[in-house]
Amino acid sequence: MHPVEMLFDALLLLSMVVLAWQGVHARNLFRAVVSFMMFGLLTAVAWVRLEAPDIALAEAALGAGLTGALLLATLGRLDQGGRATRLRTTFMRFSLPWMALGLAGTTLLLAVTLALPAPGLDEAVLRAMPAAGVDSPVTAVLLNFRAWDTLLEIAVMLLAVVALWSLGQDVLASTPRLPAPALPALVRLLFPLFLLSTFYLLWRGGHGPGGAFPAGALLAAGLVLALLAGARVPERMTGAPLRCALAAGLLAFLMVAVGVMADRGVFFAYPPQHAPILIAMVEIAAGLSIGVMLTALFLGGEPTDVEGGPS
Amino acid sequence: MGLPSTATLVVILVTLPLATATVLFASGRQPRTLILAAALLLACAALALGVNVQLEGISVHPIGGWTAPLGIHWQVTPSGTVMLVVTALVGLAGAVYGTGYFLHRAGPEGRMARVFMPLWLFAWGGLNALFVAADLFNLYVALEVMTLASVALVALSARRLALQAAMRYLLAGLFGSMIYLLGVALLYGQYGVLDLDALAAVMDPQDPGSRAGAVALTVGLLAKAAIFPLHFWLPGAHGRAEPPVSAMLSGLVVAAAFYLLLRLWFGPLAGLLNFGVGAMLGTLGAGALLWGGVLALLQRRLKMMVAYSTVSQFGFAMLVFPLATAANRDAVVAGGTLLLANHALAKAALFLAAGTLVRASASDRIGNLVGFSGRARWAWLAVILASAALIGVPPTLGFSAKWLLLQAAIAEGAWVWLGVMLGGTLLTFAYLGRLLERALLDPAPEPTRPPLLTLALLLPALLLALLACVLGLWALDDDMPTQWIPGS
Amino acid sequence: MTAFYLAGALFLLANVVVALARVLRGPTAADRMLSGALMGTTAVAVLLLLYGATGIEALIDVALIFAILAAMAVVTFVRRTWPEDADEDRPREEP
Amino acid sequence: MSALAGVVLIVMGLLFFLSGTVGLLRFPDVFTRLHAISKADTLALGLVCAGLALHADYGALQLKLLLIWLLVIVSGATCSSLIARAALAHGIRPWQR
Amino acid sequence: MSLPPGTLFLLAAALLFAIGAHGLVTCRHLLRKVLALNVATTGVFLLLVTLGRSGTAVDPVPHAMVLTGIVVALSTTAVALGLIVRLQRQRP
Repeated sequence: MHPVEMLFDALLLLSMVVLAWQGVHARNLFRAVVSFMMFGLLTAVAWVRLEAPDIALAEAALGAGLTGALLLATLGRLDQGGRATRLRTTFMRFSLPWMALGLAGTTLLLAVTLALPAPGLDEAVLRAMPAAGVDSPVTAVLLNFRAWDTLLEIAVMLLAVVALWSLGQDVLASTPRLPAPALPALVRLLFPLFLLSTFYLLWRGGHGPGGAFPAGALLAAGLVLALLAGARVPERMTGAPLRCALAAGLLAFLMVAVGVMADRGVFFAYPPQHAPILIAMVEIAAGLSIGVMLTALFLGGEPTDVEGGPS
Repeated sequence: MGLPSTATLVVILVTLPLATATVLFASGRQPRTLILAAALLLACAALALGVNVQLEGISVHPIGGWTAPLGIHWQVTPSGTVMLVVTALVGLAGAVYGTGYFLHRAGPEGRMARVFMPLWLFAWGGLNALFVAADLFNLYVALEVMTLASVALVALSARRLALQAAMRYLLAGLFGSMIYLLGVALLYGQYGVLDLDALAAVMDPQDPGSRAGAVALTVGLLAKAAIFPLHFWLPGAHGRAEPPVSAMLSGLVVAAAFYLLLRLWFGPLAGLLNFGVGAMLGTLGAGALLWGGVLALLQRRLKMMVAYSTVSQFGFAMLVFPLATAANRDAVVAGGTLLLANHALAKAALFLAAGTLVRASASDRIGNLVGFSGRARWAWLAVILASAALIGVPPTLGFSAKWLLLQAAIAEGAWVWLGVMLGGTLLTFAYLGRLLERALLDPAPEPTRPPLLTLALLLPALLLALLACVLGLWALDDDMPTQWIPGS
Repeated sequence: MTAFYLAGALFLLANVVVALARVLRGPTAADRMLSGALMGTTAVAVLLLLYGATGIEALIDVALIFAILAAMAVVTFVRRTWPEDADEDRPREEP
Repeated sequence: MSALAGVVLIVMGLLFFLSGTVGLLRFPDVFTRLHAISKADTLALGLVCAGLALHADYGALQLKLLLIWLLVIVSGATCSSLIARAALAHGIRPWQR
Repeated sequence: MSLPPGTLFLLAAALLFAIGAHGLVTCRHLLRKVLALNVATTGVFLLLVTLGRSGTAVDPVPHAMVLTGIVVALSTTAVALGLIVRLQRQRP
């Protein structure tokens, strides 16, 4: 390894650790959130250094876009009176013993992980790639070899939306007082780009890094930006159409998973000649649905201006 | 005409709840017939699967046709199938109870009615996916589905205490998932496989990764199963949730995490289970048994008492680890699984009956409960039967389970654990007896306008409690499966 | 050439680490947010230089995503966090 | 030749990044710091993009680099205006000598 | 420079995990707890991917696992943040 590379990694990881500590313990809550967002940015660079561009894409789209927006919006929604939300707990006072425990744990963990041989499954993946229906190994693992994990994960995301909506309606501070004349112009300019790059990433997913998650995250970022610029969810879109869009990804995934049983009677066994097209369909449906679901997660509750919807 | 194949039944069991939940959410309506039909179909599928397993034994179903170690497998085991059947019974009972408990109301209760069923089905789907999974990472995702759905169910009433309990539960659950995932990472770094059977084949207790991974997996699951001293989140979450929610959480969700402990320690990690590990896990169990039992004895509120009883009962279940040896492994696993099944049925019955009694009495203080009169007497009957099953009076399922463990303890000469078991049973008897005594001999006067107790509020609890009592006869049968969890 | 790109990336990283002092010092929330924006722009440049060093084309896509999302944090901050937020450098919680 | 020009451009870009950081740390208030960030860094990124474009060997890549730069210009300008307005609305007075 | 490859990343992963776990236990503010949890999860992800790289070639399976994990973590974080906001609004 090149010494400059080594130095770069060392500095990168050091700043990540410092930012992580700041993100947890900074005196000022806003500072903690900003530090955590920067930590997310650097994490994306770390994925690049680890030769994991797929994760870097997802982390960039989520970390730089949605996670930060979610945290900052939460900060804005929290009561500013200075009263903090806390849990009553007994053993939290003594920070020092926990610190010692943490250091011991770190050393132990490092010692163990350094000794691991890490055989991995790369050869098995390589052998199965010709039958996978896509060229990108990560997409093949996500949407073919381990597609059941991905399906459940989309279920987790939809479940998160249901869970948030079950808490009540959205609590957006809906009308910011500050005028921001440049913002709508920016959004008008950027929104087509968001759509374009969403589809670009979806298309890329078949052969290289890309795919449903980063694409969905980018779409969501575009939608959130539009909401922040003052756009409202159009009234004819809320209610049933919105719910259907949210549910579409999981339903499409389930239908494909069960539908392919017509071929060989095995759950999720794509028929080889149709595998590419089926995977592409699942990818597009999942990507768009993930975009809508992430936007719903940002909203934090069912959009309020619904008629005939929730009472 | 024969039953559908095992593979088909598994697909139905894991996809139908998710699909129904999604459709319910998308439509925004709660058609009662659709819900009950889906629940009934799931229950039938689980029962049919039980029959199949009795005939065929353990079977493996690769998903997508990809073989291990690359692909994910479903594995149908007797242990998992018992849990699937119990889940289906409790799930069906909860769905029926839920239609009676929520559906006529408007206002905030109407909101609860709208989201209860989708969340319930998501949790059900997560549970089913977990009981057939045989892959470390797949188990992680299934655990997350289950946990997130449970948290949302706890927060259902949106009251402050419920929200606080849900938050605590979410943090504990996520902490558990995170540590579990660390264990997955360590084991993957050591062996490069995720499939449980493949892992069992290559597992070597001497490797550093195997030990550290086992510790991490266990700590994560202990937090999720609320084993003492990581039980702090449970009483609030279970005591403050709505009754059908508490029934599922106490009966199934905690049990699922514990089932996973069994599945791992008697599956891939079996080589690591030596005397020291067993004693440590057993000591935690003994602590839980005492702590939960004593606190249950001290509670004044009915549902909090039942919640602490859950802490105590899972302490009892932890005793399977010190009792297991190479010779009695299958009997002990059978005992542990039956204990979980008994607890699921009895505790769900207890929580459902408690919900009915609290509604009838308009108070959840034990001292203010209505007596054995009117329609409330059916709820009391369910409480009595469920208590018998929890204590382990013959011929309940609880008795069969405890009997298996007792035999193992006597054969091993493990007198300490035997003493702990007897002490725990006495404590159970004490706090349940106190409930029955206070309420039956010294009841509060009936409220002037008692609310209507419909069949939906009475029957599910009664049937579950009856099942817990009757199934003990089946469990003493001789043609029980020999191997409950595939070992190494 | 690889070494040149790597050295450039290292330089930028060191540069941004120094700029972190502004996050710590504040004094207003806007100042902290500014160094966040600097971090975003710098990350784009770092990724471009890493692309130069490694030739992995997906890095350009990562950089592109960063560039598209560059405005995201600041917009959320101005529209959601700051309108009501106290901006002085004082702890927002009771000690 | 173009390789050398690319190196020169990138080095210039790095120096402008440095000047941006110096400005962020040394300037007296939010508004002046905004100048440092938005002007120096946008220019710096443009120089880096240009340098890499000289090294790149095909068109799509150069197009992407141009797009990145344009995006940073647009969002940088908007963000500066947003932050400046917000700071003014919060009663932060511009620094005066 | 004779460190085995990935040492730095493994060290960072262990430290992040420890910082997160420590923060989760000691912090009192709920938002900080959520941030700490995310930091610890990132540590685990880093560990997974680093271990996937130490073999002969880049192993895509941990990449897929981490992608799944990131989405799951984001979903749970969103629910946690929603709960925190509700809790604070319910304050008497």
